[in-house]
Amino acid sequence: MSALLSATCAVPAAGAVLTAALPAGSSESRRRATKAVALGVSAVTLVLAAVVAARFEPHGDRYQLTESYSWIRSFGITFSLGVDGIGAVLALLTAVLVPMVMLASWHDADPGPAGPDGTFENRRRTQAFFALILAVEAMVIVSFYATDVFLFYVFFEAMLIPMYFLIGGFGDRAGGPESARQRSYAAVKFLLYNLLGGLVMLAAVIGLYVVAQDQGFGTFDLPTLASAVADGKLQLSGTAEKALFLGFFFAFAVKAPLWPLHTWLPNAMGEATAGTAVLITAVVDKVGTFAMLRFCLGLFPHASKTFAPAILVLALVGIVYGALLAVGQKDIKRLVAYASISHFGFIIMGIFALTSQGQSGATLYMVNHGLSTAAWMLVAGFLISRRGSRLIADYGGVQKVAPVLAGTFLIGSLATLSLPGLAPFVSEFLVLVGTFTRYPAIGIVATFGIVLAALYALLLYQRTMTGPVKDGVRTMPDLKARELAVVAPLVALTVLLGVYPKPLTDLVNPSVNATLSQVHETDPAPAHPVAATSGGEQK
Amino acid sequence: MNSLIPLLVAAPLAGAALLLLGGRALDRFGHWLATALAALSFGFGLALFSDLLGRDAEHRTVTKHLFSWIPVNGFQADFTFRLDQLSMTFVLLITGVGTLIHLYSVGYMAHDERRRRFFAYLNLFLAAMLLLVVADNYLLLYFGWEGVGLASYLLIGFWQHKPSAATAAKKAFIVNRVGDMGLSIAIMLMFAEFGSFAFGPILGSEGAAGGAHQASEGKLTAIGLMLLLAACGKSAQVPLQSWLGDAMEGPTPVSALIHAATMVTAGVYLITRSSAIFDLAPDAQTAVVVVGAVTLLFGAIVGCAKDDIKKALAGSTMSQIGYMVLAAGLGPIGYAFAIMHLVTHGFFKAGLFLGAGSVMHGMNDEVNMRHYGGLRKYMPVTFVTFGLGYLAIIGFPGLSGFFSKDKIIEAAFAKGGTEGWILGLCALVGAAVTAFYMTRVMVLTFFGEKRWQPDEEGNAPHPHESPKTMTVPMVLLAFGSVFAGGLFAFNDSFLKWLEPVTGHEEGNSPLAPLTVTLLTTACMLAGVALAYLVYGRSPVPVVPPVGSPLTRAARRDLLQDDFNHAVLVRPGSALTATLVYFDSRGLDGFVNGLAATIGGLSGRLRRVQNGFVRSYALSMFGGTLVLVATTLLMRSV
Amino acid sequence: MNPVNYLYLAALLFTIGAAGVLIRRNAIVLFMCVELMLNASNLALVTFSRLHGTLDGQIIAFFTMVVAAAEVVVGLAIIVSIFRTRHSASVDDSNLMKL
Amino acid sequence: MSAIAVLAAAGGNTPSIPAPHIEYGQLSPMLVVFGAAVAGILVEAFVPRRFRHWTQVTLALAGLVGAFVAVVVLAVQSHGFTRIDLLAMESVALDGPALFLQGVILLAAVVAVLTYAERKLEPKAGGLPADAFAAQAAATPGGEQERAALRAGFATSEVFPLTMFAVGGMLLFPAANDLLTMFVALEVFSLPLYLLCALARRRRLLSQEAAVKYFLLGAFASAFFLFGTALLYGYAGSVKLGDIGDVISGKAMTTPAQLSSTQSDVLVLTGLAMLAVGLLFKVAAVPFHSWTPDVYQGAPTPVTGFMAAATKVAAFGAFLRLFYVAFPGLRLDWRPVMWGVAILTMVVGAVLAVTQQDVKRLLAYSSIAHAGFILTGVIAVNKQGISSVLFYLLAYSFVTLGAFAVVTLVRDSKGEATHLSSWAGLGRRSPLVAAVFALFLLAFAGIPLTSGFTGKFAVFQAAASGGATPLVIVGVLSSAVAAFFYIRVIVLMFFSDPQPGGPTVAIPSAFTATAIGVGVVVTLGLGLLPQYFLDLASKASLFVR
Repeated sequence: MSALLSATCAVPAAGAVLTAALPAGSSESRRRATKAVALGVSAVTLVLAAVVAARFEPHGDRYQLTESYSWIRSFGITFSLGVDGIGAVLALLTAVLVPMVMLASWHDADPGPAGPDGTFENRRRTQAFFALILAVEAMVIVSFYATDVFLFYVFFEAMLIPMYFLIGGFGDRAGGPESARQRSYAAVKFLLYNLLGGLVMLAAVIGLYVVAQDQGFGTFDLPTLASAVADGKLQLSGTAEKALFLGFFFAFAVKAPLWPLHTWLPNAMGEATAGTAVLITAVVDKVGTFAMLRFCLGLFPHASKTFAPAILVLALVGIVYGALLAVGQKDIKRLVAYASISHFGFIIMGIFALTSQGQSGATLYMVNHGLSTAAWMLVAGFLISRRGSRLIADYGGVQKVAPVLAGTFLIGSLATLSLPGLAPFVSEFLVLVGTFTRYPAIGIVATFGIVLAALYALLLYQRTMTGPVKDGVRTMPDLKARELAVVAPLVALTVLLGVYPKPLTDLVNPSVNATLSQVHETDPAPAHPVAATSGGEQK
Repeated sequence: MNSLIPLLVAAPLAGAALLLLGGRALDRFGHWLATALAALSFGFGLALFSDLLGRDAEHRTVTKHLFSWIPVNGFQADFTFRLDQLSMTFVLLITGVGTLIHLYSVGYMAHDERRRRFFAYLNLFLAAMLLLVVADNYLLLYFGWEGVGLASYLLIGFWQHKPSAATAAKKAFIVNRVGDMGLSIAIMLMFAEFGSFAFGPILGSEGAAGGAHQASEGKLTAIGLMLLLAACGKSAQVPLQSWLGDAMEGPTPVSALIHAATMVTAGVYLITRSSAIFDLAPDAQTAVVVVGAVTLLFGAIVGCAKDDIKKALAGSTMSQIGYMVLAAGLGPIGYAFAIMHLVTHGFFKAGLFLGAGSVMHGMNDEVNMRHYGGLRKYMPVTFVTFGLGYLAIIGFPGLSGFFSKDKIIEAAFAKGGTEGWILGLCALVGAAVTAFYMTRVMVLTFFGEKRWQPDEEGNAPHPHESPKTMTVPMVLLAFGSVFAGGLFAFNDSFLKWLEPVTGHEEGNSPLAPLTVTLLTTACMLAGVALAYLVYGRSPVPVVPPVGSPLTRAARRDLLQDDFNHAVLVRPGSALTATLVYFDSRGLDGFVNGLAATIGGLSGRLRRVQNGFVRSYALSMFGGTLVLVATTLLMRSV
Repeated sequence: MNPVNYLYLAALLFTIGAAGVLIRRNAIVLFMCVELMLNASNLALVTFSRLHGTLDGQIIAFFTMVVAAAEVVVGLAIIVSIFRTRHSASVDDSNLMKL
Repeated sequence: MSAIAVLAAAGGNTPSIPAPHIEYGQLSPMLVVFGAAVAGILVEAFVPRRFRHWTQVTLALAGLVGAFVAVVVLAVQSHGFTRIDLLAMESVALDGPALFLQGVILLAAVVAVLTYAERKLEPKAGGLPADAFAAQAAATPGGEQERAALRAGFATSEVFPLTMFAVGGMLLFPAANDLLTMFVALEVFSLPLYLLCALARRRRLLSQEAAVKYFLLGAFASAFFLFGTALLYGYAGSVKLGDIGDVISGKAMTTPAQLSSTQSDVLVLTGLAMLAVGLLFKVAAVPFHSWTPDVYQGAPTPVTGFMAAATKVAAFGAFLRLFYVAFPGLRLDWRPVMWGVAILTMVVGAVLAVTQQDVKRLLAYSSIAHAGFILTGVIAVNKQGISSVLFYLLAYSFVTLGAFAVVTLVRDSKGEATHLSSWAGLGRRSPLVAAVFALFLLAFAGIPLTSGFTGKFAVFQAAASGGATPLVIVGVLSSAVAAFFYIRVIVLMFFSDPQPGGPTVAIPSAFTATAIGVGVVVTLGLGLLPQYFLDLASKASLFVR
């Protein structure tokens, strides 16, 4: 039993404690030390996560590198970890993004001016910020690795707290008291929405345990439960299964977020720092969609099938709705948020289309959306930090003064509208095809999303970057080395995974097929299959 | 030899990457590098061409598998290239004309500080277009397809500081996106139907029938229509034509590239490439010819009314592409001629645009033809080359346009039945109108009195001939526009070349070929004469006359934008506004309302806690009574 | 006479006491009403002791008296101290804390 | 007539009254505590004033720790687990729940006494350090006498013996095996609490008002309890819980002949209801909760903490015993009613807390809501129900103590600054204290990895397996509402700007620091590694009959 997974979770956790414990103080050197430590820890985590992904044998068992420690015997709860392809990939994504986020928000947590009554706003500000980020990373990674329903639930819930403090405690300082009010409103909204979801899920978790216990499965071990469900040893009555499914799904749908439970996201992403916003949309929210794949489908196959059409419709609404609202936004970050809502619609649609293309697409989508939105949002953050305003109207002609910034931003926009050659295209097309093969009508309507995506992405670019140079933009400096160091890898990855996603698909496909077989689903067969000439017969 | 195919794409792509990432260092010679790489790609093209010619006609399809792109169970998208006669033709056209345009741009963009980036985009454009035509499956084609869209976006909006340019670029991309939607739906349909979207299996290759034959006609029609939608987007066919005119915001070489070598030809390529599907779906074909015919006239009419030389040429492009689409819609009788016209058109339209560019170059970027006049004295080379291009496009006997267009009109009649008559007449009328507006352009620009005045700053333009880098390409293209047609037509060499891919049938034309030719020529001459009467004899007013309603409408591109605005834009923005309101008031309002309700409830319940010990006691007492009562009740029930 | 009637009497007394607690203002009186309730309970206990023919009830009654006495001590202490503060024994006067 | 016969019979064999047999060893926890309490009184009488404080503190702590040791020893001798038996003429039960809860009460008391002993927060009075209690309770607030008392640096060190008496009563309460003992225990721990409420050093008026309210309502409630006792005695002819249970389940038939069966039904059910009233009052369940906010607010904060923690533990212990030993047979009758009470308690507690402006009142309402959560566990009449409630009480009491201990630290010129507005920006001024308080609030809210979550999971899980799914749903929803106001406080502390001239956080002595520390450790410990205590609780979850 290798301790690789637990190590991967433990390193950031320990790092969080360490960072928090570092000596406080507003002196530059102290702060730099803190940041260095945090960054180092996240780097180590990245290495570990990469090792995990590398050690994972796609065609081996469903869950690998498994570990299990007794935790709360009374409730059959164990601290057991294990990865499948999906979990490995997503954990890796998290580990990749966190260092970027840290670099990007290097100065976001430097202590600001003294407060009204001379008190410095919390001299541990910097320590707190980076410690919280690491805490989030640790919790997210645990929930990607957890193979115990309860363990997952615990961290799924617990990660709200650090996120909550990140959102509420560290916004762009430009705003003043008003924006502070907005920010805490956003933080509370975030927490309450997700807490409600979590509590409903808690009821479902308890229900699951009780039902399973009555049938002699007093455990939360996912593989056990899933297989028991699969081969009918664990019989859930129709209504019970539906209720439990909804309980789980509700929580995930709030987190994901799925229309119409999305309204917390724009506030949260709008008010938080760009880094935090990325953390929310690119990392934390992925736990929700990931959980749909692993838990909803794994534990409640029949209910999943029953509700799939309804969920697809919601997802579809989300795609169009999010895109349309993105078009209508005046605030850059809120625009990105609504774009994400639209994208989450795609992800959820891919999951519940119950086809291998759909689900592989959805999984890739989680990764690609993470990368591309990170790039987009972070550059937007750099832009905003330069001008001190989130309003699109305050910008114009940036490409003239800061071409590199504009260029990277354009690439981000193109990735968002999923241009072929960039990673998001691969996943989006897979999702569309996967949906289409089972629900043609829904697939077609969803395709409208690509037009709307082009609309909001390019509108934003046009309004901010092109045209005559606005006052307040004239003296805008171009990207600094640090900022380039953040964006360049993301862009590179986006391009690479757009042209050669095979490594990912190889990791993901087997797990997806396993998931599908849990739901007793197979891809719909083509009407008139032809010999696919993949591999290209040479002449 | 196959391994050269990827290099076709790789060369310009590498150029683009180098120039974009290379930074200032490359400013000095970047443009030459780009041109060289384009030329290199052309060289590869020639090499491959000779290789193909070396093979016997039946085995001229070569594929090259690079790597598996998106493999998910049944869904297998590969990076596989395919070169056959059709794609070969395009490769040569794209790289050849493309190289010339690069060369031209060296001079044209000499004074633009962002020249390096411009050339990077040009290379990107070539790379994307090449990928489009050498792809072996529809998804890879889609890759190139959108790449073209991107490159056009970048180039049309190259002068981003001009809001109009930025808008035009965005418009082009988004309108194209609508088309792309069609393409992706088509691909999904194919995957759902055949479990594949590679050319070989579906369309069949080298005589072997593809899966298309098994599919139901309904499915094929659907696929065909979706492909047509895609084609409309890229080739600026009605109803997705609106972007083309605005695309003139880009630098002139870009217009040349878009209109002659790349972009707009993609639609025709797609339809011809998918011939196997269209042949089995007559309804789809009808749709295609209708679109072609309508656009043909639409573009021609618009071309007549424009005073902006580039816009006038844009209108002509639209209508010429209309010819090609029409031909492609005619099925096996038309495909070859569609492509043939496409190639010839590539030559003369490029020439015309470069000529126009050269004129603008000499006229301080003045585009209004009413401010030109009598330029033939000032820029002879431009005049000659432009003139040859003009003769070619109006189909003057002996020049390229003549052969290709004539064939198309013939084929249109050959469609047979009333349909054939209608199409044929449309084509004829189109020929006449083409002659009219092109003559108009010619006359307004090069003949008559000089009408240019000083601009706001008071510095009058000093018309002068353009530098060698610009004139040489024009000359070369002029040769093309003169001889290409004849070359192709010479004992149907071009037809034979393409036949293995597109197949060919002789239609049964109600009119003898000669009759058609005569009719065509007559129409052409009529058009020329009319134009001369209107513009050649009397001096041209600098301020355009009000003109007939039709003219006014045509000046506004036959109200296409007004239409889109009324039907799409305004309702759309209204919808978004409503949704934004709904999101904050509706959904959020509901949640906040819930919170408020709880708060209010709490506030009301608090009053019970009034601080009086006796009322507390009362609540206890009441509670006790209820408790006792209910307990007793539970027993009795 | 049927001893059950004593139970009804006890219930009646208890109710009177409770009612007194609810309607009287003076803390002392209010407290005496509580005592009344306790004594009602005592009566009931004794009666039941009679009905059952066991002594427990009566013993409990004694305990109750002791407890009541203790309560008086504490209660009066509190009431007196608050009376000295407010110069009033009305429980309605002391409602600083509410809502 | 017959009664006289009975008396005669009793008198007949008076010479030989058997001396009751008392198991002093197994009663030692209570005996130690009561002994310490009595000794405390003597200290008041004989020890010079300046030594009293320390003497009392030492004595109290010694007594409590001693008692706890006794409990542990008993447990180690596997009393209460395998050897459960009845003591002191079957009036006291020594079984798992009793022992477990006694342990919890004692620990809670230790922590509480630590907060009592705090003397660094209040400014010195008369040159002597002052604690949180009135200099001279009898003195009129603001009167000359009080000023004199302050100058003289008097201190009410009686609080320690009083508390010890209360603790003794609390130890007895959950262990009481007959209604009489239960009633006596109830009074024994209530009366000292009434007094303690009146002893706040600051805000004397509020303190006295709290006392009078608590006293009158408490007496009122205990009257109901007593009448219920009487009725059950009438029904079963005995006040021993076991006997009552037997009669109900029909094992024994001793209902007096004079009563018809319907009458006896009325007796038992009314009696049950009235006993319930007495206990629901103590656990602060709606609609018997109205005293809670006022008393919690008015009482000296250390006392509030003690009450909130220990009283609930004791009361729920008795509640469990009563309903699991005496009334399991009447499950069908009382369960629906208790459902109603539980739902009402959870919802009203949560909803009312939303608009509170005073920290102590806020915590009061939250304690009401928590009473509701615990009730859901009680209602699941099964083993899990017992163990989950035991665990919940353990977890809850320490969070509460910690929270109130923190409240004592946030002070301005007028003493503790309990109004929420003055807590704004606390996280900026003193992050550590704010963070600790946030931790306690999160535990209240039941966020995973805190003890609150484990407890909540336990009771809900028990309720669900007891077939009370609707209760779980309501519980979950009201937890969501509850979360709202806990979070409100956190927002206030961390995300809003401190007001100028707002309160400062006083640096406490080791006592309070320890108290808070213990609270934190237990909160996290029971959240991260609860297994041991869960085992303990489930091992202890067997009642003697």
